Amino acid sequence: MNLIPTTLADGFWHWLWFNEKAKSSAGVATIGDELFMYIFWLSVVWFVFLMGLTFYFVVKYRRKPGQKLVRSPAHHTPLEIAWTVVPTLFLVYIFFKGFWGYADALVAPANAELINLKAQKWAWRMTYPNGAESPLSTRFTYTDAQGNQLTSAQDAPIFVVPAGKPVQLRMSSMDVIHSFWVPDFRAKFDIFPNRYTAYWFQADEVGDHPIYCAEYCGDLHSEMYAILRVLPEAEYRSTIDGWAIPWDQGPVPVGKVLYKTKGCAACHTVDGTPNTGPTWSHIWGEEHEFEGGGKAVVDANYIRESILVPAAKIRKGFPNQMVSFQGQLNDRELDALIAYIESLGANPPAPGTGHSETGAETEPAGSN
Amino acid sequence: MSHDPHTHGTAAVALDPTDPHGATHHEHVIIPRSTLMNVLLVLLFFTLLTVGLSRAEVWAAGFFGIEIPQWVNVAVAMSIAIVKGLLVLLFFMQLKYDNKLNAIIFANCIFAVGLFLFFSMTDLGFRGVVYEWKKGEISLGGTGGVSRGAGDHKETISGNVTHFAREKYLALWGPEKFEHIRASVKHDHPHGADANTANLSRAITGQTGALSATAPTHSAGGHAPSADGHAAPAGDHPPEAPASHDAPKDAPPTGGH
Amino acid sequence: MTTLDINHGPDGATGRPYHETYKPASHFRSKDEEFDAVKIGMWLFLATEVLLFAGLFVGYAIFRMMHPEAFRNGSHYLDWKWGCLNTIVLLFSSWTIATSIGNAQRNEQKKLRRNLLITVACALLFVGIKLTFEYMPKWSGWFIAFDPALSHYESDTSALGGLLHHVPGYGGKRPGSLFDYPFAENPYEPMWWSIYYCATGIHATHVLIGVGLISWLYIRARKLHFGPGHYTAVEVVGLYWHIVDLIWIFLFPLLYLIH
Amino acid sequence: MTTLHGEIPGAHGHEHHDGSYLERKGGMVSTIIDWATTIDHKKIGVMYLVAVLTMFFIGGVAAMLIRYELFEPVRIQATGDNVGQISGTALANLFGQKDISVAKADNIYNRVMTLHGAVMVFMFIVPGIPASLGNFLLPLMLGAKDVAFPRLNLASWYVYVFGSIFGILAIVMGGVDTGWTFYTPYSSSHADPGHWRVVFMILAAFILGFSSIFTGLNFIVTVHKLRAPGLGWFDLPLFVWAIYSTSIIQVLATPVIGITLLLLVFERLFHVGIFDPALGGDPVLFQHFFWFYSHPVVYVMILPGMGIISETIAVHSRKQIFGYKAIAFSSISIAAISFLVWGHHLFVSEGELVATIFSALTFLVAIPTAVKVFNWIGTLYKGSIQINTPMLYTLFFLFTFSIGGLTGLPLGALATDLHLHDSYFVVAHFHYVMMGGTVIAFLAGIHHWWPKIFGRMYNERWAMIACVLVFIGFNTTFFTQFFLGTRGMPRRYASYPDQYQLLHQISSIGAAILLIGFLLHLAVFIGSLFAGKKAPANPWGGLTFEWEADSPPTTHNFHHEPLATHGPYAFDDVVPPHCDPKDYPIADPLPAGSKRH
Repeated sequence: MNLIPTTLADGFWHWLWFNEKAKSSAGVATIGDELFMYIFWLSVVWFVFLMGLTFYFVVKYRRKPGQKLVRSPAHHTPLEIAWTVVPTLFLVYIFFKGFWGYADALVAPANAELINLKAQKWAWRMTYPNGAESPLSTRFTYTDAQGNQLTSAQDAPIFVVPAGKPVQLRMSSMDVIHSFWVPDFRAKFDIFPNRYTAYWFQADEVGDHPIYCAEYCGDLHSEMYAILRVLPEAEYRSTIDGWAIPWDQGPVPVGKVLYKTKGCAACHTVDGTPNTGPTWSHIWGEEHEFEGGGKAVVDANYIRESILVPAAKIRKGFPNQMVSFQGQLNDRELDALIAYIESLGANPPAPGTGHSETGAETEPAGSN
Repeated sequence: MSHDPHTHGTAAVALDPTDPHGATHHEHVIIPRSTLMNVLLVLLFFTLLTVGLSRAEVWAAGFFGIEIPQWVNVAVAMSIAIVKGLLVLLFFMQLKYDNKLNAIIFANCIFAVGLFLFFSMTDLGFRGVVYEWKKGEISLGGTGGVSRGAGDHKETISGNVTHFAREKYLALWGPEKFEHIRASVKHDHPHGADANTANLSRAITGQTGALSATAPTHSAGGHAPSADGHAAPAGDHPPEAPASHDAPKDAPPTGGH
Repeated sequence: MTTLDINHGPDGATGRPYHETYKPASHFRSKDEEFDAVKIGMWLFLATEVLLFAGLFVGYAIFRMMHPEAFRNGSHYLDWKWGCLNTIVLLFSSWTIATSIGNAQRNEQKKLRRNLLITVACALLFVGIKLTFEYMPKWSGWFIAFDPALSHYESDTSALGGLLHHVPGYGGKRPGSLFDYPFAENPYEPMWWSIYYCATGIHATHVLIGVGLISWLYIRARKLHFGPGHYTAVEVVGLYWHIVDLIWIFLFPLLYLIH
Repeated sequence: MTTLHGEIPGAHGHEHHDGSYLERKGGMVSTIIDWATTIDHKKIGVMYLVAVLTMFFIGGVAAMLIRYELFEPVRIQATGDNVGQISGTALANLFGQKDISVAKADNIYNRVMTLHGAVMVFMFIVPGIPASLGNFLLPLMLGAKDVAFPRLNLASWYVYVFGSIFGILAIVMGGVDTGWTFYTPYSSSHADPGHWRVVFMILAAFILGFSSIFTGLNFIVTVHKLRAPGLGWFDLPLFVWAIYSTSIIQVLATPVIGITLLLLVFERLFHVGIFDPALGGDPVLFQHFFWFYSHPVVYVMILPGMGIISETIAVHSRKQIFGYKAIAFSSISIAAISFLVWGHHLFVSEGELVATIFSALTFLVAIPTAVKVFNWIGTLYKGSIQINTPMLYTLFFLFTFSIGGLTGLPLGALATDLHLHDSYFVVAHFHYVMMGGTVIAFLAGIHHWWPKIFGRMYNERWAMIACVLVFIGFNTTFFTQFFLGTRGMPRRYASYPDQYQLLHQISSIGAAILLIGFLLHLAVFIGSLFAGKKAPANPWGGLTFEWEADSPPTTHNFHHEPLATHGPYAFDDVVPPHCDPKDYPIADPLPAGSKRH
């Protein structure tokens, strides 16, 4: 059903507003774009008519000195009824069309691929049906006028989804409200810490689509990017199978995977640079001082507590930004992460490990 | 406080200068003492009635095991409160005798309260229209600990605060003393709080249980379900196993369900 | 109450009391018009009061709907006898202040003063009961020695020469993260206490403001400011006091009676 | 034309023969004390005008800082001389914060963004027109000597200043990064934990609410009780209708934000958990509480603007307003419907059922709004239209407000809103309504009543040049943001991907033009105060009561209590007070026996 001629709904005018066509074939995208262009042209017609009339009146009836006023009716009931009823009819239509697209956005087709999405300050995590999570990430790169390479400030995770198949996301947050928005799919829904919300789309073409957080969530709100990569379904399957957690290889490789997939990498480095949180490199056995006094040696218990109750011991110089991972990680996963941190080297570093070349630790090596 | 309506020879329109828009004010009413006293007596009667009905219900439930649906309870108590409120408004606050405008103002305000209540409740009460699981709540304590107190008394709460308090006193008193104090505080409670503890709780539907039932359960790692992934509807049973209650109930499907 | 009595007439200049010589503010056409205007203004203010409490009622309704068992448990922790007594106290004070308007209209100065004093006393009694018999034990576990409920429990320590007794395991029924009661049966019970303390606390604050206003009326009544010619302040403070009562008429069953 | 308004002998025994309200009473100190303790609605109105324009300046500086930051996105150098260095952090550099992390740089932007929102909404645009122009004009238009409760009026100003000081204190203490909407749980548990400034900012909004309630309550009673003899409800100027509707909203909606913010303060200080999901509360409940106030308050912002336009368009085209009753009732119905539509701010967070209901109700509010626009344009028909600054701003309003209204349609429709929600499209839409509507109407009103308020004319030529600059600057700044939004730029972003840079830069350039326009206006106003021509009592030929008073009015407003003998817009039949019939020729008398409209 075309509301308006294709020439007005597509081509230049569509490019002007949206740059690209919607990349999802879900109803909210198709109906939404169609409705938007319809409202746009409706508005243009009204606006041009009203402003034209205004301009005409202002020119025609401009004040001439000494000219007597001309009487004209101060109201005109049929006219007033007409300009109340006619817009109402348009509005009723717009409402129903909008509701139609919305209703479509609410209910995913039964064969949808179900993926869990978690948002936290300031990272995204998708958990695939097989339990795998994406280890991929990238930075957007740009070239400035001087030819220098620039990058975006944070690593953006890359998530894969199958092409030509509806995908439903079950979304929840670990801290504050976020909002999942893929402009190419023309829809967003908020993500809450106390309940699940849903989102579905169907991307038919292979390609990359940026994900933004649309609900203000703090410092790095504007850096909370991710990329949604649409792959052919077979490739999607083999990719997520390849990401499955390597439980059979012992705790350290598992910990390394979890480090990337559970969002640790957003705040903690493994190369010695301090980030939002302290680095993990060569902290094993180190003595940490805490905000408000007290110190402790980094061991399995300390790490475990810091993951589950981050607010309990806050390391000096790193104001607490971390959320609790209680319920997000089970015991095996915690053990794997602890083993991984231990594998990153003890403090003081054993000679020849080569992990501390940046030397950016807040405390001098060998302070204890 | 009446006025002599007098006309003005000079002005073209006959206007009462003290009330140019006509009769917006009224005679000052002196409400008879007997009326006020009767209203007070009726109000006291309704207070005792609503308390009596409430007691009767508790008694009926405890003695005969008659469970009156909660909406009846709410409807009765609220109807009595509305009658009492109307009496206060009409007589004590003199709306019955007063400028109608005041009644209109108050009616509008009640209407606004109604809108507020209606739409907020419609939203929070109808979250599960499309998917049942959208209605459920993910566990409390999900955002990583709140601190309270200062200095030596500083405590960081992880998980649900009720379980935190229970754990704290269990550790402080030891299980024996804990049970003793519990019995002394709760058993002799003047209201018989434990009358039918078994029916106090209602599973909050649509939690992780429902989620994992519909989510594919294929687990690549094949690791065994762990204790902290156990989905425990809040308060379904007394928290003998605190560990299961501390666990937030929104572990992702991979978490071993 | 800055709006009242714009024009303080020549108090006692002619030896006559203020209420007889009272003149309205110059922008009003008559005393009646001023009286009407002040009353409309007061009703508008009462509307804002009702809408302020509406937030608490909506919060109550929604959390009760979402966690009925927590609210049911919470309601059991309250003693309906204290609630009922406080309701009666407030209703009675509402009656005394309603009567005091009639006293002013009939120029019964002595009765007017007496009724105002009784109203203040009732208001203080209300807050006193709330603080000593309801808030204090629930918040901290400390009972006052003559609290009848104390006989049900085993106290472990006393303070202030036996005036206060502490019952272990009774206190800690506090809102939100302050919750420290070990025997909660539902994880949402702190939410009940949040609603309870916010609603009754804000209501009690209004009662205390009422104490201030009615005391002000009493002081003015002693100076013979009110009588048949002028009693606007008694009327509007009375309205305020009734709305405080009205809010309690709804809070009482919601908090104490619905199981 | 004194013959057209009679007087009632005996209603007020004495005549006031006092001077202008602006007359200085003695030296500097006693003048200041006189102003600080005044209960004259005109002085309070002027004090409010100064206060809100100061806040507009502070909020405007923040807006400029926002556009300055967004000229360039935040990036990290990967090659070249300064590997690892952050570029595009204009604000951080401006505040002397070098070599900081991206998080810290973004944080500065977030604080400036919150500052802009909170100051503009709570301290400028909500009190803006009603408290300044409304306070000054409402009693004059009613033919009254003052508002019903003059001391409450003064109290409201002090409460406003007190609340604003709290807000400024929060800013001085380091600012707040919650966004002006204070959404939980971010505001309650995550923003600056342990710091008092967030509490101060919340308290500021809470206290400002009282000021708003006092003003609204006062105006309602004033309109009911203090109308001049003969002035019936349908003889009221439409500005009065608008202010009256506004006041209803202020009284009925503001207490809800009061309790919301109070609970939010409890939430922050004691973690009571009503809005914090960590303790079992619900963050969407906070949004319901917040928008129950904040949506109606949108109409507190725009309705007085509509009232001003109804006045200026009638006076400057010397035309009976078209469809007086339709405009009056549309004000009231907008006030009523405004309580039914708050849920459209929650389309992406609330349940499906209410979202649908709210979407349907949202379209209702479009109808009275559209009716008003048609009526204004209808008023121009066969008028005698004079182009001066107030009229230019009125036409400017019709232009931008229509765009603002029409772009509300895709936001009210559910399917399109899912894409546009929380994007720059929303930012552009509400700036077209709030700024293109309210601020522009405010400017129209200030110019229209400037001679009445200060007794001086302003420089018409320079004011019109400034108006054109504001028009160009405004549309350049905000029209681009519609495209940013539809193309996927989320709001409240300190940085952005490259594809949005061109549009952001155009927008920032527009903001600079806008700034020049406003500064020019400021210069024109200051020039008028010090060197302006003395204003006649009725420079535009208005018929409402305020034009019968002197310019500036005397302390007691009128020499005699005015009596309404003609409608507020009876230009066809009445020569305006203090005006020469040669300059303001009326229409030929109606043939005998014919009925006036």
